[in-house]
Amino acid sequence: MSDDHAAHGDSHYVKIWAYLLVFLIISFVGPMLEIQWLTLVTAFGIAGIKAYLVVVNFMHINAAPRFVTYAVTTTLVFMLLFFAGAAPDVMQSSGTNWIKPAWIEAERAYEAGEVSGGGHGEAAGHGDEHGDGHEEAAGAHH
Amino acid sequence: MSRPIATTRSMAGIPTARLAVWWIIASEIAIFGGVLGSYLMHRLAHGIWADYAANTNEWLGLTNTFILLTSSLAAVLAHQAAERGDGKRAANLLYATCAGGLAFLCVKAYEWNYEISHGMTITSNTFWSFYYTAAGIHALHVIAGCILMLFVAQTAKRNEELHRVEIIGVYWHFVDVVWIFLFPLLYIAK
Amino acid sequence: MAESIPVGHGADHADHGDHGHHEMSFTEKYVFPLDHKMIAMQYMFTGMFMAIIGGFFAYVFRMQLAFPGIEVPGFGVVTPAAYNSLVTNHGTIMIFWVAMPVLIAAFGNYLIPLMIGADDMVFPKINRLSYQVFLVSAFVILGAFFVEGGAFGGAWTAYPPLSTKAEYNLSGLGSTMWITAVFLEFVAFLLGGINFITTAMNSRAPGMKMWDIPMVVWMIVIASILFMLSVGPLLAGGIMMIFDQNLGTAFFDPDRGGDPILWQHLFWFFGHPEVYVVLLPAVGIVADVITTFSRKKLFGYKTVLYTAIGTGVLSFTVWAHHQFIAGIDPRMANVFTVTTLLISVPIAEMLFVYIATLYGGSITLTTPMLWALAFIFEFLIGGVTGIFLGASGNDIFMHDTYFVLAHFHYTFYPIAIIGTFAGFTYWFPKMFGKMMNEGLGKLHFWLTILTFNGIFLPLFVLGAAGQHRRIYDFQNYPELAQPWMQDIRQFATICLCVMLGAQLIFFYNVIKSWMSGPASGKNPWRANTLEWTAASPPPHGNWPEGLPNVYRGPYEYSHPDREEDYWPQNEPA
Amino acid sequence: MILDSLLPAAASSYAADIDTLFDVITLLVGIPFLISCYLFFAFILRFKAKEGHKAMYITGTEHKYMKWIHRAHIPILTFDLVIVVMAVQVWYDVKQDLPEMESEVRVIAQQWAWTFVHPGADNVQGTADDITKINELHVSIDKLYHFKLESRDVLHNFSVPVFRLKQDAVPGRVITGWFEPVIAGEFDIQCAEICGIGHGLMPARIHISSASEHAAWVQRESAAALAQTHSPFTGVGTGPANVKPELQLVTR
Repeated sequence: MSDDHAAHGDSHYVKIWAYLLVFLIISFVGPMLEIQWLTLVTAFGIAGIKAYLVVVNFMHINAAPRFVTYAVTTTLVFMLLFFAGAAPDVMQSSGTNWIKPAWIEAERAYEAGEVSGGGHGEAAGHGDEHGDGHEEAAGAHH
Repeated sequence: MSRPIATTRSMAGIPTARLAVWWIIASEIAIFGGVLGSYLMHRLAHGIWADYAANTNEWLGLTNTFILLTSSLAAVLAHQAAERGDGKRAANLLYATCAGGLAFLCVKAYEWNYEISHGMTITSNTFWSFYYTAAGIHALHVIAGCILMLFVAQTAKRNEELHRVEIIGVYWHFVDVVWIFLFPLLYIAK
Repeated sequence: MAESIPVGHGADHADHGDHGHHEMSFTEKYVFPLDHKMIAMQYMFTGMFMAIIGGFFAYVFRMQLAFPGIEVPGFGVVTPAAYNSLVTNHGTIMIFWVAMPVLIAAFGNYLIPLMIGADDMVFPKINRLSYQVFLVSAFVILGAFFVEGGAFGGAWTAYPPLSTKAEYNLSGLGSTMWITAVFLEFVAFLLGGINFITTAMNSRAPGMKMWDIPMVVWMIVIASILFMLSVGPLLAGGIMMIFDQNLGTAFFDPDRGGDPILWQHLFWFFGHPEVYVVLLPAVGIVADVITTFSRKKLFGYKTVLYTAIGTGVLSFTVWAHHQFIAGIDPRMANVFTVTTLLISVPIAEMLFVYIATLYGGSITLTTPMLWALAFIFEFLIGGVTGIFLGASGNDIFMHDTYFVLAHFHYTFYPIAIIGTFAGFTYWFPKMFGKMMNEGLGKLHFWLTILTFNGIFLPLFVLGAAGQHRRIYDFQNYPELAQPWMQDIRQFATICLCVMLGAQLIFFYNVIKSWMSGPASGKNPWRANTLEWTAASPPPHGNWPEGLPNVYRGPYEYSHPDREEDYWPQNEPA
Repeated sequence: MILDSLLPAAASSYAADIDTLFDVITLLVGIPFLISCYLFFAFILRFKAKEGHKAMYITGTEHKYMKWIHRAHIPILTFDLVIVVMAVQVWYDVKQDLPEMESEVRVIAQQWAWTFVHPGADNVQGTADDITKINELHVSIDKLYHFKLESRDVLHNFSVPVFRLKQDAVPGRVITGWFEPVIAGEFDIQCAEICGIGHGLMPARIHISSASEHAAWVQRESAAALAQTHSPFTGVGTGPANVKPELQLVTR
């Protein structure tokens, strides 16, 4: 079953693992700067890099026939397609000739600082806080 | 009962079990894609979800990511050992991987226990519903992987069916990859 | 056969030569078999049993529609709740417990190893597990009829919030059982699908290249791939729905921050490819049958294959045409109209290719051939009426009317019933070693086809008149209670009763032929593909004397260099 | 065309467009369908097996045969294009475009009844003289209405076959649409999305009357509404999802 990857010694995998840990630290530290675009880049960009490292080095996708890569990418593309098709309805709170009043109201209340998700408030739809928010879990109270 | 000849053929140029595990992974991508896609739609729609997400403990998330990455290393080293025909070492490394999975589940259990006892339950709101559902489906995969791995380790110890070490490894790495995406989605992005 | 020389696996063969001779107990052989053929039979007969149940449901609610309020013989008075659960479970059962198990699982299990020259599936135990999970799911969906509140009655699409809240659907346990059953069924087919794909990809006989695979195997494999790649979101949605029903989450509850439209997307992202998942195996069966009985090579083997793949890929891009007026953003409808109408191109090409295959043939109208030809004709009707619904502007009016209902019965009926009969009558000699009675077969065919058209052609008219689906008594709507409409409903119902009765002929024919039909021999149809070189019925291991090798494609009929009009795949040049 | 006799009366301004689209599609799919059927049956009859006669050997890759399949795509694609253009045009007019309104009705679906809130004599929604009717929608001929569609519990579908109009009512959403009646009469409103055991028991009627008759009806009913003190909503449905304040937020 083995081909090129058998040539690697154990040290190769330890090295990859070390890379992964470095990336993990970066993605963890990134958000602490509290810059939103940087958070997105570090969190998701690095997740992509880590996934790539694992898929290529640990799962040896390159050693499998090409169609395996195609099958996996096709699935990913279909998932993007699903997202693209469903998001205009599910992700939006209003669109052409329709609105979701509860979502709009919840968003307005949030923007206005009337509610926050620091505790474990009721559903976003109601936007009404339960009131017994917990200090330990707060962190996001304005 | 003897195995059918069909299992020994590999016209597609890849051992059957490895081919099968890749197809399983493809369909699993669709399952997680469905959950995470739905989660992402809500996440991007509601500003308040960033606040909810702030309640998750990123230190525990970090620990768990570390545990899974390390267990993946053990799994790939087990594969290497199996490749060299060293079933004993492969089995031991698989046990180590399993221990990683178990540690992961323990951390998860502690974390959930803390959150639930502080009123953040699956019914609190849609964010927490997604949080528990996505992580729960993932945890089920971890459990299934651990159980399968124990069986594989049993046979590998006797230097039998060593090709299975790689198969369970590929599956385990996939579980790892899913967590790599769950980690920023549930813990980091705020 | 002398040409069946095991090459390259001689050593294996010596090791595993004891396949057919292993003594097995009754349970080992019939209850928990590992043999792909026996698992196929289990799927086949479970599917047929479920078809009888689904047919009975259809009979009950059609009787209610034709003669509102009567006590239906064999059932009793149909209440609105009973009507809804019958309609819901008729749809669910016919698609997930009849079309899928029979077309993919039964034919896939039976044909793939035989047609590619393997002795079994690559994962016999997973195969067995797949059937067992499927059987459990069948018990769960039928069991829902016996729990408090009755079976789920929110349509086979199970749109929330109706499906998620017991206070709305009044059958809390029933709806949980429904989604659980569907979930288990999908798990069963994921397990089966892995088997079909890997077996066909990896275990082909030596010499069988990509283009030598019989079309039905290709189609089942493509269908399995479509299934595996599309079902994920719905599995996720199923978990979410079970949580919504039982744990009190609010994924689909708009009052608490969820969104009911999300389920529709999760469902139809799977639901539309699902149509092609069941269509493709039927198309494959038809390809094999019409080539055999017109003694012609398939007109453009690769064309059929590419159109199937094209249809499969396109089918992932069209799902929201089921939701045009369901509250999705109207702008999206334009995109989905374009992709939907694009699908007509590969499907039309496929049907043209089949019609072209008949050209210049030497056609014998045996029972399987009649079924296959009927498939082409009826599916053509189903296809063209789909254009009416894919065109968003027209769908505003046609959506959820009987026009839709008639349209998808003109697709699903050819697929699930006609396709199955074509395949079953064609491979019956292989399955049981006996020939079926042609006279009874043709009688059954004509009765079924004529009554089928008698049921659904008039329903197009009712649909165009604005009659909506899932309404248990049209007398409440003055415009739908006109006498001519009621006459049409009664005509359709009578046709249905005749059709259901005609199936008795089929079952009689099967049992009688099985018991006392003339022996068929190995290759009664003088067909090319590998399964016809095995004994009828094939023993465990399929070719105990050695697995065949392959030298050419499956459709070399009437080759000019040969005296005989067929050329088996395993015959050396 | 003769097919129009199958369809119900065309009572809205865009019903005729949808009917035309229906006819065009019938024609454009009918022609290829009939040709295919002709070839299909002709081939079956022409090439029946004869003793001592061998079938042709055609692989389907030969250009002289394959070109017929390829050429068939030109009309199919053209027909598809025509259908898409017409369908999108009709769709845009009915669903995307929102012409200037002359009056507005609110349509509220619930298990298992329709509530129609008509504006009173002031032609403004949300005032005390609103006329709330159950299972009765009263509109005037030649007047452009907007409707705001809401649901209180599960999915419903506001379907008026004579208008060729259909739209799901989705809980949590307010969906706006429009119609303009063009003929007077009394017609069915159906619920076209399964909504529970009473799905078949949700018939409502639409009353289309001339402008003067409708004005008289509005005068009469809104006076009666003003005479009553309670708000339009009390007494309408006590389902689990009681009227939420958000539902009042119907303007964008």
